[in-house]
Amino acid sequence: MSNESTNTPKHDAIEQMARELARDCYQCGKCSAGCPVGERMDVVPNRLIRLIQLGHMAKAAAAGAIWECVSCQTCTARCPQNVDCAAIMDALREFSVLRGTASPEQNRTVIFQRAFLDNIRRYGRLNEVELIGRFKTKAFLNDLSIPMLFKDALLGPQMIRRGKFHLRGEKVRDRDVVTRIFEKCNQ
Amino acid sequence: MARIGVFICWCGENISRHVDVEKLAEQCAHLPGVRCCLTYKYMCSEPGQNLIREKIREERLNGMVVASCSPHMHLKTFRKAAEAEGLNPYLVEMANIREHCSWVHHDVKAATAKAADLIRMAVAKVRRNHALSPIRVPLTKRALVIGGGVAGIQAALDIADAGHEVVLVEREPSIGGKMAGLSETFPTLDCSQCILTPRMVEVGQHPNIRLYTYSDVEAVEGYVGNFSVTIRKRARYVDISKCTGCGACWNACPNKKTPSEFDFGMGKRSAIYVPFPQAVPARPVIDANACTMLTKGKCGLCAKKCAAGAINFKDQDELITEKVGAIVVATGYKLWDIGKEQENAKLAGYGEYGYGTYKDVINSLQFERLVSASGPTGGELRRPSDGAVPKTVVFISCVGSRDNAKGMSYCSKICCMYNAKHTMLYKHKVHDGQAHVFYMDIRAGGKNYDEFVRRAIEQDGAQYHRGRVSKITEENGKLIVRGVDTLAGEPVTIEADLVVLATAMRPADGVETLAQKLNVGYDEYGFLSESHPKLRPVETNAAGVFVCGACQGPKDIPESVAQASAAAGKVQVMFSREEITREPEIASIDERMCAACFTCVRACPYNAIERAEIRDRAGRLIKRTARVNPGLCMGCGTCVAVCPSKSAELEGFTEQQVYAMVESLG
Amino acid sequence: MTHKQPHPDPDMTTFEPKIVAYVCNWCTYLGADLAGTNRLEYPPNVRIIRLPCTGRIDFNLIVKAFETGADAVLVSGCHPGDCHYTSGNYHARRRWTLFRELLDTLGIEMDRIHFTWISAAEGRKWQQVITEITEKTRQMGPYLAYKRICRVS
Amino acid sequence: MNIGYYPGCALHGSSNDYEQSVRACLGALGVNLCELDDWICCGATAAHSLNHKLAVALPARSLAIAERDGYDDLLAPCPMCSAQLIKARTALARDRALREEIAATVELPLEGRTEVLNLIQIFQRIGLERLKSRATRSLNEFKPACYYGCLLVRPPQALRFDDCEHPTSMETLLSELGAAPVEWNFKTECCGAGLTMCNERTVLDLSHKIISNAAAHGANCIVVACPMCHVNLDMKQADIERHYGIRHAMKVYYLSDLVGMALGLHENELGVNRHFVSTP
Ligand SMILES: Cc1cc2nc3c(=O)[nH]c(=O)nc-3n(C[C@H](O)[C@H](O)[C@H](O)COP(=O)(O)OP(=O)(O)OC[C@H]3O[C@@H](n4cnc5c(N)ncnc54)[C@H](O)[C@@H]3O)c2cc1C
Ligand SMILES: Cc1cc2nc3c(=O)[nH]c(=O)nc-3n(C[C@H](O)[C@H](O)[C@H](O)COP(=O)(O)OP(=O)(O)OC[C@H]3O[C@@H](n4cnc5c(N)ncnc54)[C@H](O)[C@@H]3O)c2cc1C
Ligand code: SF4
Ligand code: SF4
Ligand code: SF4
Ligand code: SF4
Ligand code: SF4
Ligand code: SF4
Ligand code: SF4
Ligand code: SF4
Repeated sequence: MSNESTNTPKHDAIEQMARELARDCYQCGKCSAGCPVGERMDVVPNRLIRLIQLGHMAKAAAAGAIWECVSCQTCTARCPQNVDCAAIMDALREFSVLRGTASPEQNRTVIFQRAFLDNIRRYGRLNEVELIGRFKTKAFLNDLSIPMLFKDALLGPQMIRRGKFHLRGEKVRDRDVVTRIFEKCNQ
Repeated sequence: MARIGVFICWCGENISRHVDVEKLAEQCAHLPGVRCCLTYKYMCSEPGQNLIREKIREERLNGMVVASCSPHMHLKTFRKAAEAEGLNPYLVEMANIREHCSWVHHDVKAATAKAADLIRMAVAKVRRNHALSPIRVPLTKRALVIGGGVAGIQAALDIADAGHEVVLVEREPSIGGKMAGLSETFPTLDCSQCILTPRMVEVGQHPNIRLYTYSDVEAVEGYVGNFSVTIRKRARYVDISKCTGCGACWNACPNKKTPSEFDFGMGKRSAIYVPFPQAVPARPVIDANACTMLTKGKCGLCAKKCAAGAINFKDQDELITEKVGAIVVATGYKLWDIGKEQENAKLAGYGEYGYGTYKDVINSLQFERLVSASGPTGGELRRPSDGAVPKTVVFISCVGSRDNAKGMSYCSKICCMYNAKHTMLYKHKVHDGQAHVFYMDIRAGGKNYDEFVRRAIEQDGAQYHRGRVSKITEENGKLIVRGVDTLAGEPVTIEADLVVLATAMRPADGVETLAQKLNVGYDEYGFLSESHPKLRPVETNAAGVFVCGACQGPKDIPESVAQASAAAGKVQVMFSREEITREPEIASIDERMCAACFTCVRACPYNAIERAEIRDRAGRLIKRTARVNPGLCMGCGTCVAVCPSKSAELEGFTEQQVYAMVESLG
Repeated sequence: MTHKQPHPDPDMTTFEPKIVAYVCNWCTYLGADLAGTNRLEYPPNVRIIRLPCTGRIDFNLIVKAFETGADAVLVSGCHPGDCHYTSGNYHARRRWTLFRELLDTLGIEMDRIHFTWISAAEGRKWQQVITEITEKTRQMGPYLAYKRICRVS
Repeated sequence: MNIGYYPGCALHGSSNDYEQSVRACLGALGVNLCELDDWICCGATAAHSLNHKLAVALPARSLAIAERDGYDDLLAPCPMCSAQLIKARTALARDRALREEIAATVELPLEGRTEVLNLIQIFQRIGLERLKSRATRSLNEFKPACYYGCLLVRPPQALRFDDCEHPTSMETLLSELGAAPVEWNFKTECCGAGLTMCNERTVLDLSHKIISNAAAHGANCIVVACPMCHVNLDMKQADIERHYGIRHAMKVYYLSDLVGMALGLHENELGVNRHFVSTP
């Protein structure tokens, strides 16, 4: 377990954002009631939000539930208090990865998203082959899971047969501007 | 010549500790127009007042300033004293040297200097005061009650029993309101009809009550004590003075397919109908949209059957004017229809609950009808879709209430109670059934209320889940209710046969228009505003207009009735006098100067200014002008501030007076 | 800066600002009463003029106050929605936006005019507001510049 | 009719069968899709999750390009893209300071003028009457379950498209063309969308429930307007069947497939032959 005092400024920013997002929640539970994966969650969304309200960010981020969330926004759409519950889930995942409390398997969602963004930063558009390649290597290095590496390999040939794979991905012409946009947004 | 007396109070040590009163008196004695200036220990005490009266007499004062406490404390006292001595009370001013000076400034020099300024201002003002006399307006001792629900009924009966005439206007064909359709009522579970019907009959028979049903208030003119109200009596096509209520007509009517308003669409009625058997008046009305005689000129059966000859297909709306002195608004509430169609874009409706899509998702007033002995199922609980007896029923609280995202942010206050009631009534009817309630908090504040809810849980086995429901779907004739129990921390899915939504209580349709006619304020939801939530709960800011019942905010029957009696009490207080006196500190307009721009007409918050014409004897128009109606003006002074030609003036705060005060500081 | 001009009083530290407050009878006046009842001390520089409602306040009154030597003016009434006269204070606010420009073009120092809402229950707010305004005005110094405006216009 | 077209990465990647379908179908209706010059990726959920400014800036760049090139309407058939574009547009339209900041970031002037349309909206724009008049074949053999998923309707505050709980726009469209859409309950339940890569079990479970519910309500196919929904319901269907030991064989069409067929196009022209379920 890492302890709270090791928080970096980035942690604090995420925590603060999460608390801000969670502030108006009055614990009605509608988010948990409508969540398509609520049954599989160890800690249901409204409880995660309550933990954040109480300042137990690390505890909330340690829940397996945040990795079950499929970002479907049902919770956000129905919340009577306009709490953006899906965004809170994002924040918890990010927090968990930053703190290193996510298991290698759980890390994957965030690794995937980061690989995705990295991909766009370089090409301006998604290069699927490269993304999957990178993601799989990273995820593999992360959890050394062989099945993961080959799982979709079965689909690969089928996709190629259907003309669904472009081995050479697209790039935008003006890649410099993309790089600058990323730089400006990361300041 | 001004002959002003200045009376400076010590208030024991309250003033004299920080203000050098003697020095102050010396200074003030030399102010222009001041005739005498003296100090006393307790000016408001009897010897103090006597001192003042003595001076008024001796010095023949024509104005006076008391420098003591806040005018909100003792202005009335000193005005009375002056009046007793023959000095016009509006020639008395106060300088607040206690609350605004000695109590807040502890440096004697500075406090004394400020006190001197305050007195100087008051003297400058009082030199320009006018003698005024209270405005007396005559009073019509008749009351109008709008809305004949339980609140309107109670108010009408109280006022009528006190010996005053009452005009009761109800827009439905019968009085009774929502209560007439309820089954049994919390917290005692007595039958709603049994307690209400006798009261309705009393209204119908009371010699002091003139009842207009199927009628609307069209226009309101005049002011407190003297309202003139235009009532539109909608065409009923039945002459109720001839009709005996025999029922031959509605039994004969072939058009029996109209959804009954009284049963919230779950039962049917004929084109000529009484809304429910105990209606008052127990006289039918023809629904002009449903009657084929009126739409296509074919039928006329009812007229043939009517032995009394009461049916009149040529009936027309009728406008009637009634003069009243006071108005009680009791227009009640409606339940929010959360279906797809919403009257305003901000309200999104609740697609997730499938109300209006699934037949077995109903609202709580519909449930009342389904368990009512007089309801469409004769008191047997059968669900709308297939008439089956529901074995699992889910009640959902706070639907549209306490919902900032797409509903009302307020709590509807009564639904926690009737949800508990509904689970009990359900269990009493379906012994092997299971009731579930989804709730966020249980709000059961009131005498015997929480005990009532506990009984529903402990004796009648209602299963309460703390949490909201997210979505309802229908699968094989079952309603799949996806909720949560936040206390257990788990989603809960219930397969229900019937779902009852406790939707938000909202003010009755059209209340805003009515409020505008009456000049009564309302909140963002349309609930009428009382003058003061604690101290003037049944008065409004429009003089002579009172509110009671659920039109002012969500309320149950006991509260509605209590408030109705309170409103009736206020009306009686008003009617206990022969005329109304009002403060004379109101606006007037110099009609010679008025440029007739009517800026003031638009600015006046009380619509107290009217457009008038000045004509010569031959009737030729000389000029137009604005004119203040002294019965309506509340003396806010807005007109004075907006008038570009400086023609408006406010007694007590005239331009001269206010300018003199400012200038005295220079 | 205009208020750096020499002041008749050689010792600037003894400058006592003169503040005129136009307040409504039903909210702010009572708020000030409450400050008194609770013995909340504040600087003695303010002179209250009681009016029925802020709706009564004609903005010539503000100009008038400066003319008679005020260094700052406060206008205070009921909170929006709380007006004793339903909407008088809305009118005051609406007019204020118009007058603001007018006063501005006249060259009146806008930060000498203060607007606030103080209810009958806000004795402490009254104390704070008066203390702040007095302090601020003290720092700004006497409103000598106004005299010049009068001469020019 | 010329209209700005934002394909997005998916339609230029593994969901190019969707692009084929959209192009063929709209082409048959005389709509000329003008692909936005040098558009960039909308950032999808990744940007939304990880970097709020980026989540606005990436779609804003493409919006600015559309504006520069004078498109009043921009079709984005992928709901992920359209949602990102619409959210960015709304945020920009509301807040001038943000608009200026983002314009500087994306290095193009920007007002947030261009309106973004999803696939259903383009058909609505064309008009039911016109569609019907062009149709040469009735869709009466189809009993589709119209599946909207998450991104077409959520969050409703931002998208303002159809009733977010009971959307009916696809049903209206298809029943006009002769199909008999079924009433069912999973129209807006999530299929797992972008989680395919990371949490496969969840995706299989959710998609399985959706297909089962469609079948239980008598559907003989599912209609989608989203590349990700198609991946999960079509490409993954074999996995689902294997995992649950059940045979679904539920065809999954893009909305443009069915409309295209009504217009008389052949399945192969629309790329239906490249789906997984239809060609075992
Ligand atoms: C499901 C349900 C169950 C309930 N059960 C209980 C219970 O068990 N016990 C309890 O104490 N309370 C109960 N209540 C609350 C009760 O219904 C209300 O407290 C009560 O009816 C309020 O009475 P009212 O006269 O103010 O309003 P209403 O009953 O609404 O009466 C208003 C009347 O004014 C008329 N009207 C409206 N506008 C106009 C107009 N412009 N001109 C003329 N007439 C007009 C209407 O037609 C109506 O007749 C329940 C409420 C609900 C929804
Ligand atoms: C902590 C607290 C906070 C509250 N805050 C609020 C609030 O913010 N807002 C609000 O609306 N309400 C509030 N209330 C409720 C409020 O105090 C009561 O509603 C209100 O005071 C009730 O008034 P009353 O006249 O009925 O009773 P009381 O105030 O109790 O007055 C009864 C009077 O009768 C006298 N008396 C008693 N017996 C006899 C006798 N036999 N003979 C002669 N005289 C007798 C008593 O001495 C007393 O003066 C609060 C209550 C509490 C406890
Ligand atoms: S739905 Fe909203 S208010 Fe209710 S528990 Fe979830 S986040 Fe909180
Ligand atoms: S966004 Fe995540 S937490 Fe919210 S309802 Fe969807 S799966 Fe559940
Ligand atoms: S008049 Fe006012 S100040 Fe004077 S003794 Fe009475 S209470 Fe005190
Ligand atoms: S038949 Fe005639 S008398 Fe009898 S209820 Fe009908 S209208 Fe009245
Ligand atoms: S005339 Fe009209 S109300 Fe009378 S019986 Fe015929 S349909 Fe019914
Ligand atoms: S009374 Fe109960 S059910 Fe009704 S709104 Fe209030 S808390 Fe909800
Ligand atoms: S604002 Fe003045 S001039 Fe205009 S109508 Fe009213 S009183 Fe007359
Ligand atoms: S003083 Fe106020 S209420 Fe009276 S007429 Fe003028 S604006 Fe109207």
